[in-house]
Amino acid sequence: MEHYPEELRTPPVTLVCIVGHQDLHATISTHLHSEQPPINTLALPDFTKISIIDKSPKENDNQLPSAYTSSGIIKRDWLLKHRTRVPAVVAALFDADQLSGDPAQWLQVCTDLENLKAVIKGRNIKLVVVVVVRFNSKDSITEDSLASLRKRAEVDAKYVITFIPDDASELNQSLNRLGNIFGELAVTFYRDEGRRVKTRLEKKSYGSIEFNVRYCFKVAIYAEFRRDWAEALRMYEDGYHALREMIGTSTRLPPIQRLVEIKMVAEQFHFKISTLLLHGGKVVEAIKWFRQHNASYKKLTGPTEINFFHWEWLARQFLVFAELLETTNATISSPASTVADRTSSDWEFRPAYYYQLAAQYLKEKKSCVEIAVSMMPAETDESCDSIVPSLYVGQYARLLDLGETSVMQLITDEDYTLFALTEEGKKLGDSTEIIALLKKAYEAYNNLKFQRAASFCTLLMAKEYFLTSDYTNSKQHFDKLTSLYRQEGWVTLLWEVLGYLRECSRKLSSAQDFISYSLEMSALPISSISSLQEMKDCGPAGSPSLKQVENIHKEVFAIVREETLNEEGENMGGIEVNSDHPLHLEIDLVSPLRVVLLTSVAFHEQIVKPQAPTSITLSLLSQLPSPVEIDQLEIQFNQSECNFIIVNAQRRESSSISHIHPDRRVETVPVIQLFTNKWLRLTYDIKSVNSGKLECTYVIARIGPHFSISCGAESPANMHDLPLWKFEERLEASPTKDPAIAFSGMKVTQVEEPDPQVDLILGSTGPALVGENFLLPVTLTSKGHSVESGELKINLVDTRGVGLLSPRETEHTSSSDNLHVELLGVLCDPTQDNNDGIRKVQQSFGLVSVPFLNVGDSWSCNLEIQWHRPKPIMLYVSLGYSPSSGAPKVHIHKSLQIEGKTPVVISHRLMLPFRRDPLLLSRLKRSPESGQTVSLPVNETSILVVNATNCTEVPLKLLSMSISEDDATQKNKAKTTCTIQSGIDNDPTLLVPGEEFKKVFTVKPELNASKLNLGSVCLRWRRDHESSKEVVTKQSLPDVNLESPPLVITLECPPHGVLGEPFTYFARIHNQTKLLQEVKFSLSDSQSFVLSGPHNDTTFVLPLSEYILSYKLVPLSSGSLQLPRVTITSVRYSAGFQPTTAASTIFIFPSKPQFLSEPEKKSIPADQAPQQITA
Amino acid sequence: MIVCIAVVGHQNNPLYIQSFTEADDALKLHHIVHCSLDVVDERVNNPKKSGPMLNETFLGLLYPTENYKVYGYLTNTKVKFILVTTDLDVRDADVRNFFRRFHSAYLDAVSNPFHVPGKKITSKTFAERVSNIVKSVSFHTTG
Amino acid sequence: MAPAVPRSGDAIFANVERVNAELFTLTYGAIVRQLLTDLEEVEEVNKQLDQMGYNIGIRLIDEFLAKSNVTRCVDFRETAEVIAKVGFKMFLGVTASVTNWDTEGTSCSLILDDNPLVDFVELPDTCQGLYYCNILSGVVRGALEMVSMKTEVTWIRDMLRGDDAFELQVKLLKQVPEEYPYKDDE
Amino acid sequence: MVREVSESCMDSLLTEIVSSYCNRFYATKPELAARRIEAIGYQVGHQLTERYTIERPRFNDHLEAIKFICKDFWFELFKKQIDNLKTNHRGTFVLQDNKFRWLSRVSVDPSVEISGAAQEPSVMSENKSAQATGLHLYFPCGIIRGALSTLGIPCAVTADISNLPACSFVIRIKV
Repeated sequence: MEHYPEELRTPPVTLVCIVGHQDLHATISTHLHSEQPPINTLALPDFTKISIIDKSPKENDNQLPSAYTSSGIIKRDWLLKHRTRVPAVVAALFDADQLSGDPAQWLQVCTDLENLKAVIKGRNIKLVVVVVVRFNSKDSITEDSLASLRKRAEVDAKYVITFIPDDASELNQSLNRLGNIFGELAVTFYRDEGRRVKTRLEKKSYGSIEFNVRYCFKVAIYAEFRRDWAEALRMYEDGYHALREMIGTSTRLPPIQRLVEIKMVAEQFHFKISTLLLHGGKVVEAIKWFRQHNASYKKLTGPTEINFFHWEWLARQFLVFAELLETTNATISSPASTVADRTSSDWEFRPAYYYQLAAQYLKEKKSCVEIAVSMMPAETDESCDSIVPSLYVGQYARLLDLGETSVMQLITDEDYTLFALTEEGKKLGDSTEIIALLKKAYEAYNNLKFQRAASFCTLLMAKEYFLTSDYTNSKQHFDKLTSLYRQEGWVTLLWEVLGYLRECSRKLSSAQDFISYSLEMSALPISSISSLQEMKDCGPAGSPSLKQVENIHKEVFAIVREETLNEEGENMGGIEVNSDHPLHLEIDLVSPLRVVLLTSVAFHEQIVKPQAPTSITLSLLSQLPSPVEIDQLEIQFNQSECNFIIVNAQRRESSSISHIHPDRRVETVPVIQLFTNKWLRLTYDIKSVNSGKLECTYVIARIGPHFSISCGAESPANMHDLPLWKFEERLEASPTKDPAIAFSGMKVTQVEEPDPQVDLILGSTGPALVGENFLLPVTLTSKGHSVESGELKINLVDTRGVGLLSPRETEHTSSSDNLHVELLGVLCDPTQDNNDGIRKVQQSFGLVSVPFLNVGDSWSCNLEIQWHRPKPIMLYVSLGYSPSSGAPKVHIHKSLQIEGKTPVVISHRLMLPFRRDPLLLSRLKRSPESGQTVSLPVNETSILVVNATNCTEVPLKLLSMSISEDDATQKNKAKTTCTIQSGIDNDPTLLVPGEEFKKVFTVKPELNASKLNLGSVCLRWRRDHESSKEVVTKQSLPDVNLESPPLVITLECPPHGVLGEPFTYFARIHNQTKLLQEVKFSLSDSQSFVLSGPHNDTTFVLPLSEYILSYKLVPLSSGSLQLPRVTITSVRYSAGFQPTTAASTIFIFPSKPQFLSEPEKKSIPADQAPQQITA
Repeated sequence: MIVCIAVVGHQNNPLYIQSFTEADDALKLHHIVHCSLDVVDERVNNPKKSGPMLNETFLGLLYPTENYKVYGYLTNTKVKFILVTTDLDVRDADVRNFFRRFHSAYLDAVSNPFHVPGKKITSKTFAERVSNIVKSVSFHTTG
Repeated sequence: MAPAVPRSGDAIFANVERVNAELFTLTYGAIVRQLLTDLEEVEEVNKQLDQMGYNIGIRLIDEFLAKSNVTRCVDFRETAEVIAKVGFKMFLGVTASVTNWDTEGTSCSLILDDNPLVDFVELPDTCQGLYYCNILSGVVRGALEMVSMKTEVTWIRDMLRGDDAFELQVKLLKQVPEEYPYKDDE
Repeated sequence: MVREVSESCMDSLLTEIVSSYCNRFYATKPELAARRIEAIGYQVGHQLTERYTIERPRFNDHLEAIKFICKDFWFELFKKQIDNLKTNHRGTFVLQDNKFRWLSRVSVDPSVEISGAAQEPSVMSENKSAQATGLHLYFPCGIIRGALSTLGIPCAVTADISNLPACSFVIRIKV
């Protein structure tokens, strides 16, 4: 819009004029300006200046008779004049003093008024008289003085006002008063003016159609002054249409200039109209109007030599309208309206659309200018220098200098054209402007998320840059486009863009880009579009066709092969690939060049043995239009030892061979050539050295001495997800023949670790025995491998997988004694065990380093394990080593289950003294079967028998058995409660499996405590061979109750009798209490004896004394006989009891025997004759 | 007269595009078709804007260029048909009718077993059929 | 057992369960395309199609005999007629005509003007040499073999290759009536 | 008048696809065979959908599309509609056909085994019919997937035949 003069762009503002009393001007004008609607002020310091608003100067040069200048549609400066020099109202300011008092001054006032009236009369400008008075003297002004003033000024009373500057409130009032009067008068002024012109229109009293138009314009402007938009709009439209009429009819000017003038005027009308419509929110109407405006002028291009003007004009129409749309926020128009009439689509509501077209027409103009200039006569006579814009809008004339006055002389179309063209020449190129417009459009589209339209603008910009050979910018813009076109598969569009990019990179001589773009282009699926007819202006690359594609292909490979091209040799500009400029392209999964070279690599096996050869299939595919020959392929793996090179026999000489690593594996094939969309499949064996992942990373194709493409290897399995052509109808064969590999083949395989060649032997000797340090020999013998940095891992695991601590025990801290099984240590043979580097041993885990072993060597160690409870466990031993230094580790695992058994079972028995039966009340009360928790009589010597049974399969040597007091009891007994004596310590005895060993102890409780702890049996034993160490097995004995028996019976009789010989038999009843005990006793008869003595009776036994029953017995038969049984019943305790049968048996010899005491002793079995030593 | 007709796939990729005009503006037509996709997207993505004709396959006028009018049609299977014509005032009915016929031609083309779903339509029969349809229709409004 | 007269193909077709032909046509088309991508070689595809047809033929014959009341097909000439008029009709809903008998009556042509298999089909240039309908020849061969007629079936004309009709030449190689497996099927 | 062919043509074709793919071409790789059969179904589904949705306003949401599959689409194929449609409203739909035609024929058809055995000796011979049934189902699954993705709804489809002859297809829409 800045093309238009200010006065046209903005709605007109009322102009008033104040004269005299300069000091107040500032205040007044600022006030007026802030009025609503604002009023501009033309301030004249004093009355001498009023001539400025006088008609005269221009009027009279109108008077000057000049046929040509008279005619024109709209005066260039008319509007400006009315906004700056022709006030609607003039206010004359006088000081009150001038009125009253000095007549000279009054006279002055009158003359001033006269002059003023004279000036404004012609224009019927309204007049206001302002009297300025001081606040204090405001009453000094007399009615009649004002009246006389009014008469002088010939204005009615209300237009004579007083103005009081020196009091705030008064000043305000005065200003407002002034403002209102101005406003009122201005409206009337403009109305009258408007009406005046309008009547002429209505009376059709205008000479030519030009006047018609002009009058419409004026009326409209006056209406605008009054803010009567409707009226204004109406008049503008009338004018516009009238103007359109003229095109055919008017003959006033030479055709070109006439057209130019009309367009210029039409432009102004149009601008006014659209502005009014848009500001009135009538967007749809505005657009309809614009469409029609555009339609009615579009065709009027005028003759070719000048038609660039037309295009420029048209472009401006679009640009201005776009700007108007943009400024009126009404652009987001109601959707209803857009859909309602299908004839106008949403697009027409978008400034972007107009910007874009503006650019398009400007481009049009540009090309026209170029043509016109080319046709312009070389020598430009300076005549057109004197040509200037004339008085009228859109007219030009030659300024003839006639001495004192100068004359506007009409010019010929030729002159005009020449002039216009030279003007063009002075202007700077349109390109920048075009690009600016496109940029605007681009941004507008972007905001609407119209990415494609935006891209189109980008394309146009890029092309413009290209034309102005700003290749850097051009390339940069084109580059933005490729991704969209690729992604959406618009091959034709991509083709055009790439074509430009290719040229740009050529111009910028960037080989890298040039080659890449060329390759991509030549690999484009042209076939799918070549069905279309030949297309023109597809950019530098020409129409996409197979031939074209092949040419590009040829050119590229000529360059990389460093051949000299025959005819198109020169057009490949500065692009060269050679030793100074080698070129290396990378192609990955997402690269657009994937179609140029696609490599798929598949191992035939997912898992391979090291050193064992496996097959790898390498498939290459190219979409390039013509066959591509590759000099050599370099296949790279993550394990670089596996890298190898495939050489094309045809191209041996190619220098690229030279820089092959000498010890590289090199395969040669007769020829490596890729045909369009045909897989080239090569299969090779490959050996991996190291275990672990083996992955093919890159395949590098060398073409020509200094060009290579390195292509990320792909797995066939993953290629289904990334088809080469998303949208193209192309048969896509699978990279390998074998469907399985095609479906699941991978470019990576797993290399296992080599088989171990070392024996690991766990020697196991039967079950382990609880308590002993069980030694388990581990032997490893190296066959085939030497063992380096070997490491032995030992692990004890519960057979049921559970840990070695039983859950109950785990809570209290796992001290070794609640650990069932424990790895005590690893005993290595000191002779071999040179390095003792790592040796970690925990309760169930051990780690031992193994010294270096040569092939054939062997090494062994013993695991020392101890069982605390009988339990089967699993022993895992694993050896990790590397066959040679640096080589990856190899692992062997062995495991063995070992049973832990209890070696001996220990049991015991307690017995009372012989033929002496204490009355133990507890025993009576208790039920017989639970007689086990024994109770012992205090101060009586009883007997403890302990037996140990060997329950293993091996003989055990029993070293000793003893009873030790538990440290527990040690504590809680101050003085000994009992003495335990053992028999003679027997020398070690050998127990065969299952055999039982007995030992007898006597126990004599002394103190009367209720309980007695007997301590624990302690057995020292070892396996029956010297090497094995002795083991101590402890087993604590159960506690026994103690009680002092009230009564004790002792039977006394000789050790034996002889048949028929009498002997005496006493039964002593001791009363150990301090009470008198009543005792019943009875004696049962016996067949084997005749006896004399009391049978049964009741008697009293005195405290702490004894009562003796004595009998005389005569044996009647021989052998071991039961003595007559005595039964005692204590009345107090109502407890009867008998001596044990054992106690009351006697042996009767048939006749008196003869023997020594020695054998006699022997003859008695151990259990009946306790070895007894009484303290 | 119809100057260009295009079938555009799910990812806004051209499945078929044919212009019926002297060669030199074929590419321009491709650009026009491509840009028109913006409007289709807009229409479909914010239905409120497209109001009543929400699910209708016929999308109506997409956008006017200086010398063309571009119409759109969106099948239930998200395939777009774009029509570019030089006739500046056209009855919707005629365009609808054209699209209907074009659609059935398209159907038989994609029913060809050798047509891969979502890929370009290369069938010659289709091409012939389309050009026949195009020849047969005329959008000249009778006043 | 009285030799029942063969029922007319139309009658049978009217009574059998039928499905939308589009489904059938498209399915077959999809198979052919898939075979082309999997087997790559056109020749191989022809072979497999024929094989599939054969397998189908040896199964369909039962249904055919059951529904059509054709008890024994001793005479090749008659058999050909039955296939053309009844067989094609009851399965594909179209009839073929039998022509081009050679003198000794061991070879003839089945001619199909209408063939549901090829609706919508247009052979791409890459598939020249493909016998799109090869499954049909297989079916005929298989079916005839089950009624102990060893035949050789070849395509003479193919509309997809621009001919005006589909012509299937059936050549009788040998016939073994003794081995006729379907003695009496009550 | 819509063109028709005998149903046994269709059945034989299906049986044959399965047996040739899992007995002849990919005998040792059922998963490959399955993939191919599914692909065949996919194309059919795609093409049928293009045909059956002509002259029909566009679907607003997934549910509408699924309903179309259950009603019109299914009817075109099987002369019956899906019997039961369930959804978790989070992109998973279960379409149950109480008597799925293609299974009712297939699973009882003994010739599957026969032809299978004829083609190649005793590879994966056991529960062949079960396997054949399974492979048959890849075809309809493919059809459904093809149909939906043609309607712009990418998804995964599986079949469940735990209670024959009913068969339910589970559609999981990819978000």
